[in-house]
Amino acid sequence: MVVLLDESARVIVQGITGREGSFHTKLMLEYGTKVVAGVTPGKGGSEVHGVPVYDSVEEAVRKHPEANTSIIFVPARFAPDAVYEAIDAGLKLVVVITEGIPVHDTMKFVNYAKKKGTVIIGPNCPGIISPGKAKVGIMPGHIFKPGKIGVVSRSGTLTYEISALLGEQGLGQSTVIGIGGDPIVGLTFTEAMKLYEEDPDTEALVLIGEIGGDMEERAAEMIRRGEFTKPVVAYIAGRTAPPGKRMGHAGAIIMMGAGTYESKRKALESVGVPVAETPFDVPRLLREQLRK
Amino acid sequence: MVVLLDESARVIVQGITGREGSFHTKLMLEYGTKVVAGVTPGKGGSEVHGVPVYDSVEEAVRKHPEANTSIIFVPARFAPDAVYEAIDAGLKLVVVITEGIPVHDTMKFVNYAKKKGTVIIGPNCPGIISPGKAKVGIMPGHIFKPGKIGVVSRSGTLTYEISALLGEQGLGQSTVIGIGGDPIVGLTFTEAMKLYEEDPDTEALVLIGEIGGDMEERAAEMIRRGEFTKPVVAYIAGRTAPPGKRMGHAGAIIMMGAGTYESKRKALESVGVPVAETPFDVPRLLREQLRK
Amino acid sequence: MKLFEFEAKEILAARGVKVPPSVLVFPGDDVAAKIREAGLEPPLVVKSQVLVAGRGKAGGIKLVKSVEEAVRVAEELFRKPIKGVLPGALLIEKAVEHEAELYAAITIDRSERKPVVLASRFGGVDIEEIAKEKPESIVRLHVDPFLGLRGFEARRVGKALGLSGKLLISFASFLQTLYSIFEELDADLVESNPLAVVGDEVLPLDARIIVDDNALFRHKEIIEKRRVEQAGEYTEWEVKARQIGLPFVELDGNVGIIGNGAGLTMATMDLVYSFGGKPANFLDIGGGARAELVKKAVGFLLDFPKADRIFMNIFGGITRGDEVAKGVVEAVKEKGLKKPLVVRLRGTREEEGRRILEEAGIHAYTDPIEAVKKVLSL
Amino acid sequence: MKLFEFEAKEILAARGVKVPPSVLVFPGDDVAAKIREAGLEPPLVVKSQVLVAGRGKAGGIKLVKSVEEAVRVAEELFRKPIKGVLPGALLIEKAVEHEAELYAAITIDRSERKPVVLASRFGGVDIEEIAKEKPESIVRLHVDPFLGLRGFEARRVGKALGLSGKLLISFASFLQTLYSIFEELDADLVESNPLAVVGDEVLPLDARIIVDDNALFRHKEIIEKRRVEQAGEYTEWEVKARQIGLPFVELDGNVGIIGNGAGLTMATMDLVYSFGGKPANFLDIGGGARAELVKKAVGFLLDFPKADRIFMNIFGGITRGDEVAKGVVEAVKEKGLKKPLVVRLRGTREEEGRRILEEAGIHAYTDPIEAVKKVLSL
Repeated sequence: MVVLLDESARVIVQGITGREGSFHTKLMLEYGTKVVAGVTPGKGGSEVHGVPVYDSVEEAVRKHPEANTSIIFVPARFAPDAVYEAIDAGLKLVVVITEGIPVHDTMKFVNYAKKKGTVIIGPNCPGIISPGKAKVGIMPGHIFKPGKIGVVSRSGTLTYEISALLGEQGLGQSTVIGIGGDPIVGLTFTEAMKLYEEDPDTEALVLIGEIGGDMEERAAEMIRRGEFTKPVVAYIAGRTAPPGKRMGHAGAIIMMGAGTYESKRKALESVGVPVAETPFDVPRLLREQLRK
Repeated sequence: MVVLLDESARVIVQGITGREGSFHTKLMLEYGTKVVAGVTPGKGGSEVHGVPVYDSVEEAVRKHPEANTSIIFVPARFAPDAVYEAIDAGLKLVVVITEGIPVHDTMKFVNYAKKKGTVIIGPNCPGIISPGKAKVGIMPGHIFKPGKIGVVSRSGTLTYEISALLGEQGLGQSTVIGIGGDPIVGLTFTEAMKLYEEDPDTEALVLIGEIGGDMEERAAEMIRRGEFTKPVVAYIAGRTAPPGKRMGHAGAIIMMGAGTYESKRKALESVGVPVAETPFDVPRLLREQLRK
Repeated sequence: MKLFEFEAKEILAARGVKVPPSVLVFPGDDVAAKIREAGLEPPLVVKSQVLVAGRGKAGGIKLVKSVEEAVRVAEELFRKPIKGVLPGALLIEKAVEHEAELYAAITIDRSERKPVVLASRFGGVDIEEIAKEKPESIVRLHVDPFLGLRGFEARRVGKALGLSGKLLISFASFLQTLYSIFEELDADLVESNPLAVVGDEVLPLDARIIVDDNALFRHKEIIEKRRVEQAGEYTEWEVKARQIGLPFVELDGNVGIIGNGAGLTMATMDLVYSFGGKPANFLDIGGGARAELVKKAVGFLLDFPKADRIFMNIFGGITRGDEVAKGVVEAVKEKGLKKPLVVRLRGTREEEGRRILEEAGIHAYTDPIEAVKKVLSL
Repeated sequence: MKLFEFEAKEILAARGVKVPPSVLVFPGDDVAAKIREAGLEPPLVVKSQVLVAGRGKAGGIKLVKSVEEAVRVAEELFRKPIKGVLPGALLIEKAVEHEAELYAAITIDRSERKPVVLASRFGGVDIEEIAKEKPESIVRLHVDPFLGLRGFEARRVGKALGLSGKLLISFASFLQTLYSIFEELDADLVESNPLAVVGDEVLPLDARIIVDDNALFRHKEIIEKRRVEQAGEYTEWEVKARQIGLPFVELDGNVGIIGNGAGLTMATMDLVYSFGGKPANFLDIGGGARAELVKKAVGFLLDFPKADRIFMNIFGGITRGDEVAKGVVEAVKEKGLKKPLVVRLRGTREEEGRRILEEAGIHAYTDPIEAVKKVLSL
């Protein structure tokens, strides 16, 4: 077993006829992911890379009742609607790649998904990959190697960087989740950790955090309460970012005094989680943890 | 047992310091209703007719944990908030006297109440009375006599008129509910009928309808399905109201061809419910039904 | 509050909906000049701006082939009452060629207690007939009032009508605009019928909005913006009644009716009718009326020429019999007993009220049947 | 997008909130005349309209006792940069006597994924200090985003602050207005600090609104209405970067930084720092950047005087190495290699990128540690 995603995923691509949607459908198919249908309202009846396109998720699910997962490439203004559509159609995992969704919209659909029992990954995220099994996302598949390390990350490129380093040193991955860089995301560190804790195929976890918010502090708290028991190594980006300045996306604003680098590092180290100085120290620290 | 209301009611009056709220608190107390607390935001600490006043329902319930019912006299602009407050404080019966609440607001709080398991009576209604037991409303108490007849009505004054006639002819009432004249009400005919069906102290039911909407048609449908089995007599006001004209309140607009006098009368008569020509024929028809 | 067609279309246009090019003309306007200024080329449609149903069938909408004809028809329509009401303005609109006529509306489903979208492929004709004859052709979709009408739901309605491609998107986006108006304006009804199909797009040929009167305090801008006064919705005496705050509806008969509570007032009309009389009006003094209001209402009916007699039916709950009686006596004192007045009085402070009336020489009945027989015998 | 104090107060006033009487003055205005026209009597407060935090402590707010003093202070403040930025306007406001200073804000709780109301009886000073020292004095209330902040919830917050009577109602109604702004404007933050208590009412002495940049497409009116340009928020080079669409933040060091993705770019800054260097900026070319954007970014840093060297760190996922390399080569061709440039390149089309760079005489590292050591040794 792996976390959230394995060979049983049957995927609907929402926004499949767009540039990004079509391109990544091809890459997902090449990786071996079972993409069963695409949706673009008003373009029902066409095909993209051999995948049939429908006007609605409802219709796609009716024709492909095995569908259980959705990935969304719909532009920001229409993406919230696409998320509601996927939830109401009964899909249990929805990966939202779209960047630039207003945070009030995200807040609402994430609350709605929770009520309906759907897991949202993202928005503004690279997606999820269980190397060798399936990829529902936009990450370059070849970087990732199958193995026993879970990776959960707030940053896209750092995920690639660190996963590549891990792979080169023989530390393949069970499931890698880029949870997204927006202030509100569907799946948080602690929610992902609950899943990794239960996953027999994950032996240890790499947490890739950022300044801002308090997800890292909450992860530490979860470890303190004994609810996550596997070895963890963390890296937190933004140590040298000045407070109060926007670092490219809203996920990195420091507000109300919480979420500083120091606060996160202290919280994690106090529960025995080593925090890497640079991304390049992660594999070494992880080996040390695994040796214990 | 009686429907929804008996001696165990412990009532909070929301808007108790207003003219109407204070006046009817006095009348309810005189009738024997156990009014345990009043609420008017900003006037906590005072007293009205010996009833302590609080700033919030939450506080009132904390001080009087036996409270289970609320009656709302708050002006229309603030009444929806008062309803949410009562629901969130865990009260199970909320009677909304207030007239003039925007129907979109009512639609929302009625849906919310349903989710939370609170029964709303009203808005724009005279309330509920179980003669001789308790009165949570603004109806003149002396008109009603204890007995075995249930009365459920969309009209205030017609309720008084018909209940008085019934009482004079020895047909006392178990519980009389004025469900309110607005297009959307918290408790409909069929919902009330479900309660009367289960109530061993109700032998027969008087339905007082009006043109507009399809509550009377739905009541007939319920009888057809065998879900209401007690004798019923109906009166429907508005036989001579011209279609498309507003008859005083929105509850009497005829829309989309549904809800005419003829449609309602036909539906009820087709399931054996006699429809009185005038309110004054109701007692006679009811006696005939009871004799069968 | 019902909005005029031109007001509804202005609201749609402000939200980015394309509507047919048009110009609004008032009595006394140079119609030909207005049409030219607006750059409108015939054929045109001249539409009486009244708020009564069935305007088209009653001759309030005319297709014209030239500006001259438009001028002639405009003059005619300004003088033509539609179901008793004269228009305060006419909307002159470009006649648009179109392939089909749909129906689309958002209203409130009272039973489900939710907003409902209603749509049909057979717009343009009497939708109520269609609803009766082919109920399956009306698509209904209920909306969660806390979520609003989501895009995929609007598209689901369009699909159910058999639309596809760009037309599907255009229709769905139009429905969402209707819904946003429904929600933002606290509407009882937002409707377009017919909603034309022109190529890949929908275009509202007519539009209706009814705003919940109880919510008008949140929408003062609608009242402030109104350019056409009461005209177009109410008869002369209804306008007078509204000006003094009385909920009065004019009817065809001769028996003036006053009651307390809408239900009892309607029942009183029904009672008159079932004994062979015809009500001249509906007038509800509501719950808890004071003498001042009663005086106003009785005085109004004493003046109202269609009523040759008055039947007043009061069952006091929160309304007090003495207050009612005082109001009646004052009205009669001021206006004189110009026409027969029969009062039936019961309920709270019944005896005091009866005494006040009798002192002024007015008999008050207890039994409504006796009272109605009396009023019809006069 | 951060709104200026005066913009935030205009928004509050438009929703019926009482704010202190004031006048906005621009450079070159006759300040004394403006104060007189507005009918403002001293004492007054002159406030620099900049969008940096801690404006008061940095000397951007001055109390004055006369119009003459106001004129003098205004001249001074127009020339005084606050944390590096000059104001585009000053707000001159009536100084209001008050009994207490509260704190009130609505923002988003990322962890709970819900709106949260924050309030305190100890406004006016640094609320972050209060939050640390007396966390129990901060009242928090989470709001259901589908229901909004209901009146009784707002009053619950007021009660928790110890308010009662009319002041409780005034505070609660103010909170609901803040929430309606939060919701309607898609705000990240709506705040008043201090929120003064004057008799039975609250009065916002300061106000802040931050609108979600991603939602600006829904709020074009905010941008259209803006009377004070970029000034007041960004440094000279940040303004330049924004004009050409680069997400650039100026910092204090000398090492120019370019990365792809915010996380990797921050990590690159951290790497420079941990090897003893100091970043001159943050510049993220994002995911999937094309050659054109890369050229723009590299060209910008070549011009940016604070950067005496450039460290570019790229790990290509959807970003392609060849596109990056082409952009770098074009920028260098256009601007000349005015300062040392070290590139680290990995990921998609790494080899092609490396070849293009080498052909142009630029060495591309694989190992970031080696690269950072190199750039700091120059």
